[in-house]
Amino acid sequence: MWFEDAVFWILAVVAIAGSVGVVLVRDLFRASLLLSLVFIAVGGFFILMNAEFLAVVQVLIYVGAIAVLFIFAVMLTRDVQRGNTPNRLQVPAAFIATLLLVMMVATVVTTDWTTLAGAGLENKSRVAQIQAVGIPDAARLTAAGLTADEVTDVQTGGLADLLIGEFVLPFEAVSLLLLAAAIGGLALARGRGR
Amino acid sequence: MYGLEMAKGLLVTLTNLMRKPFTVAYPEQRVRQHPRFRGEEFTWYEERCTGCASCAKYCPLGIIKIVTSPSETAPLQGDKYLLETFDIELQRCMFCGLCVEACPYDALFMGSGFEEGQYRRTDLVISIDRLRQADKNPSTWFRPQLESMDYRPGTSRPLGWRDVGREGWRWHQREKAGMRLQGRNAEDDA
Amino acid sequence: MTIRTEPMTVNVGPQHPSTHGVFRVRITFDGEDIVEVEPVLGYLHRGTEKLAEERNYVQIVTLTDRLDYTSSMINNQAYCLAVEQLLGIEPPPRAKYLRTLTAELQRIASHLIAVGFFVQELGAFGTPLMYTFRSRERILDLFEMLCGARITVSYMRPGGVFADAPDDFWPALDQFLNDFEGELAELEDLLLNNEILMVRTRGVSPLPPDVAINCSVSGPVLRASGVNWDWRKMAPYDAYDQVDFDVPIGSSGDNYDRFWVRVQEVRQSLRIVRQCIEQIEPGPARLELPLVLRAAPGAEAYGRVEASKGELGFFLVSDGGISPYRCKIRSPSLINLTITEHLLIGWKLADMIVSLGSVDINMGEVDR
Amino acid sequence: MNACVLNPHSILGGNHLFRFIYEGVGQMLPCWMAYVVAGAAIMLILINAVLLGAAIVSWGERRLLGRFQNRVGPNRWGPFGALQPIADLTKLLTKEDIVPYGADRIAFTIVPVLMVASLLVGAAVIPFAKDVALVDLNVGVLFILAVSSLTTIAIFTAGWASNNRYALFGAGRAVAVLLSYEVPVVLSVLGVVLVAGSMSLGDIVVAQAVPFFLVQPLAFFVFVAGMSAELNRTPFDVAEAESEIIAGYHTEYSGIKFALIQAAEFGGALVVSGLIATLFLAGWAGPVADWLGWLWFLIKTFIGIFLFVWIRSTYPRLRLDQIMAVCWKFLMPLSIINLIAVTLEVFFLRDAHGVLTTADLWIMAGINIVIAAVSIAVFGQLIRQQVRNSSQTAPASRLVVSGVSTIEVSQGQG
Repeated sequence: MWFEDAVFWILAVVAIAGSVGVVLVRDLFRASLLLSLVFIAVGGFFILMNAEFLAVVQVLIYVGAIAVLFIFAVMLTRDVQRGNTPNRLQVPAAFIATLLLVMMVATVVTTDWTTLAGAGLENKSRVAQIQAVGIPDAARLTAAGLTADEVTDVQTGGLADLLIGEFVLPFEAVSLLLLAAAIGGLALARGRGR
Repeated sequence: MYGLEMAKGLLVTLTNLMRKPFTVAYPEQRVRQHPRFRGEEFTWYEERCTGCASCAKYCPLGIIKIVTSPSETAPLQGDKYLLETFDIELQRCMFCGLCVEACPYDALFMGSGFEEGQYRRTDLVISIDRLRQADKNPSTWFRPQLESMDYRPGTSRPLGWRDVGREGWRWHQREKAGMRLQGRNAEDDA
Repeated sequence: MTIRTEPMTVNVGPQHPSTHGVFRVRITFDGEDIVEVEPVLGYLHRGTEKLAEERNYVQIVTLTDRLDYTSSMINNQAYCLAVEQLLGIEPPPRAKYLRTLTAELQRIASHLIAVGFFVQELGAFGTPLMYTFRSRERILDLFEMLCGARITVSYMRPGGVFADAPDDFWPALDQFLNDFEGELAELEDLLLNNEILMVRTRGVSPLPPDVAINCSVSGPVLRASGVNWDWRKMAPYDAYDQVDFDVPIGSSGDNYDRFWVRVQEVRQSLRIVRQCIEQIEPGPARLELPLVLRAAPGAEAYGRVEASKGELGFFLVSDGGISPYRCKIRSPSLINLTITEHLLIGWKLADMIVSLGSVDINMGEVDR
Repeated sequence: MNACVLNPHSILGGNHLFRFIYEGVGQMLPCWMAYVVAGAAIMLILINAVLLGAAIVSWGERRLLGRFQNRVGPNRWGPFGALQPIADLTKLLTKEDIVPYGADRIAFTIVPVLMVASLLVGAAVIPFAKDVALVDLNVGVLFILAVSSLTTIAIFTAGWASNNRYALFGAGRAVAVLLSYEVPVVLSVLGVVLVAGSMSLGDIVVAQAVPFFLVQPLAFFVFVAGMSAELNRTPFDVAEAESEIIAGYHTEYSGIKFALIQAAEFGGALVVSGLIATLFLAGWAGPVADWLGWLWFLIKTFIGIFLFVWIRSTYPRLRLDQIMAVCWKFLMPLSIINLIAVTLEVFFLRDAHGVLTTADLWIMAGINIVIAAVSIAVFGQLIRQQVRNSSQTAPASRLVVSGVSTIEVSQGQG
């Protein structure tokens, strides 16, 4: 649909320009503001894909919490306007970033995105159907005989199923990490003074 | 129980919500003004004033300016001076009323009004003409004789110079400080 | 491991909603904790003491109105006591009672302001302040009845009060006292045991009695620290030796105690006012004195009262002229400010405002 | 005639008004243009409704506060002073728009826009009558929370960009409060979502055969407390504590920017009251006549606003650390208790299709009210204990009859 395409391109331009801005802008504070703009744009992508739940959670967590933490951290650093001066960590940082990029590109390229064959889906569960649909644009939805509402409902449930089922180990590992971080933060905060 | 006092506080505000407001909506309504209220515009009785400038001397701020000259009847000893200027600089006045306290002949009174806002500071000087023309609604501040006649500046009628003194008005005209004004104002004698 | 932080210096005042006028404190914060305090005074300095040397003894009464403009009656009283001591005169008994009565009414009004602003600074959105001002307004009405002005009263004169109370004053006073009982009870319901107020003020900025004495603070601040010191009991002036009242004493000297002592003093002042109404007898209210007073050359006098904020004293030296050679004002607010550092350092920004409010300073008096 | 037909399953498909405009305009214009026109029309309605609502709330709050304080409140312009907001706005519009020296101009400027935008978008999903919401989003509850979390960034930006230390204090405090109170609020809303079985606000209203403030009093309590913290209202208004840090993060704002920030605050009160009405007071559902839904909704919203104003007029402010303590030691356990209780009740009471009947709701209400009373009492006692220990207060003050003319306290040490 023309309109949704237009929105997609607007969001894409905003997201990419924002990300480039995050890297290039000297002022750390503005950089983190741009970062939250990118987060919102990504949320917009999720809405385009009829994944409202993910979009909302994206905004809630990334913009409402993580970006705020970024800004908080930025506020506590010196010389916000000047940004980071070149330092020794540049080389390893570039290396890791490149590595990440390669990994992501590899993932994108190797994943089989066109799973909507239509055949055999009727016998699978709704969750499996949705997973198979992948990016549910209108044409694919009609082909699979699904409505957008159903997709979102099932997506939410499917997300939960995946988190508690298949990916329970990484999920718990992440929670453990967060717990450790929280306790570490407490220890740091309490160490001073009384 | 913890939190009970907070609930009590809520109750207090709620009862106050039901009450009639304490506010007096000023231009439409007015608070009751007490007769001793030291108002802004002064009440001055030229007939009683001798131009002695006690008020000017007693003013802590020195804002009363009095210029006098000998009157035509000056040779008569004890006659009043001719008042050329009687300016009160309201902008610096603090309404302590000491000028009224100092006036020996009850010629100067605090006024009862209080709406003297002006756009220019120079307008805040009360000149002798304004004092002459103003409505005579003296405050009863430091004037027991007005209090004993139960005078209410806001509601009672304006007072003429004969009614405001400690002594009878004839005393003022004839005997005070050897003042002799016979025949000067025939109506007053009548 | 410790996190290194950077101190931040903030100017609180002279244009700040809750520094009681033009008080300025330069505060160094570590996060929200106060590490350094430097009070800066003098924004409202009008040279009252010098002005007094240029005015005669009665004119100075109008200057005293403007020292602590929330308790001008008490300022008048202190000054008149000093002048009477200087001249060696004594006002008639009715004047003494009238002075005691008006001073206590003024104490109620002043404490109402202190309590109202104290709670306002705790963050109540004006409600307690409005309630206290509602009651204070009634007191000011009574003052207007007495002397034609509400704030700058100039009611007392050396040798008595300027005039006896008008006849309709006494019924109005009775009416006020009856109404005020209810209003005070309401206020106590709203504030005295409120949990939020307790949490905010209990144990915050305590002032030990030894520090209080060494800083020579006086008034409710001193009594909140548990020191039993009240000039109305120690050296009764005017009619205070005729009336019976208690002196509320705090225990720990924290913000709550200072607040509590004030509320209790309002109750005691009510008692005094009622006794004054019973005991007052007809008679002259002012000595017959010349308009311009003169004291003997070299005479000295120190008149002091227990003002609403502490010991207020006027030290007058005469050279035989119509105005004092020297007039020194011992203003309680200024001296109570000497505990600023002790009260503030180590506490938080939010506590700072409340502590300043609990000391109840008045810049008109601090800077004179 | 190629009339455009809106896909009924698209996001705006459930909005009759949008469809009406879209199809009407679609007769004459290309479909994409009709889409834009209809969207603009809807946005116009939304903006006007919310901003006018904010104006009315600002007037109503001032009138109410006035009456609570035994005075009149704004009464000069219009009947009962009702045109006061317009006067205020005119004044603010004609004022100079100051950007302080050293401020980050761009960041400083986007803040009011961001605040109003997040408010408007959040208001879009609230159903104010039967089937009448601008968008009936199926994740409505989360959407509002997500959008309101944008305010956090806006406030922080305001505090940082103002180049003012009071603003920075305010921003730091605001962010601490907002981030902390989001947790109990979300947890308490989770209980509502569990019982209603949907995150759509429309469905939640339908599910309230018994208003949820009875079914989940704890959640109601936590939600109101948490929301008054997120709205920066007493007793949690540390971020704008006018007696401490002047006006907090918006100290430096003036003119139209200040007007927008104020609109966002009062509009926030409106939206949150609407949310409370929807989540806990059964929204547009009323005793009679579904078509009167807007009236019930307005009445219930007013109840919410009245509650906020009442609390604001009564209580002093807590300190920041005490607010944190209230959040983590009082509201947090309460919301978790509520969540656990509701989960268990839903698990045991629901029938085979996972549906709760009205009788089930009443049973839940009975159990939960008891739980609420007990747990509030218990945790209130706990937090009181904590407060007592932290202060070094001696026994309560006493009244002493004076008359002794000596100082009873030894001097020295100073």
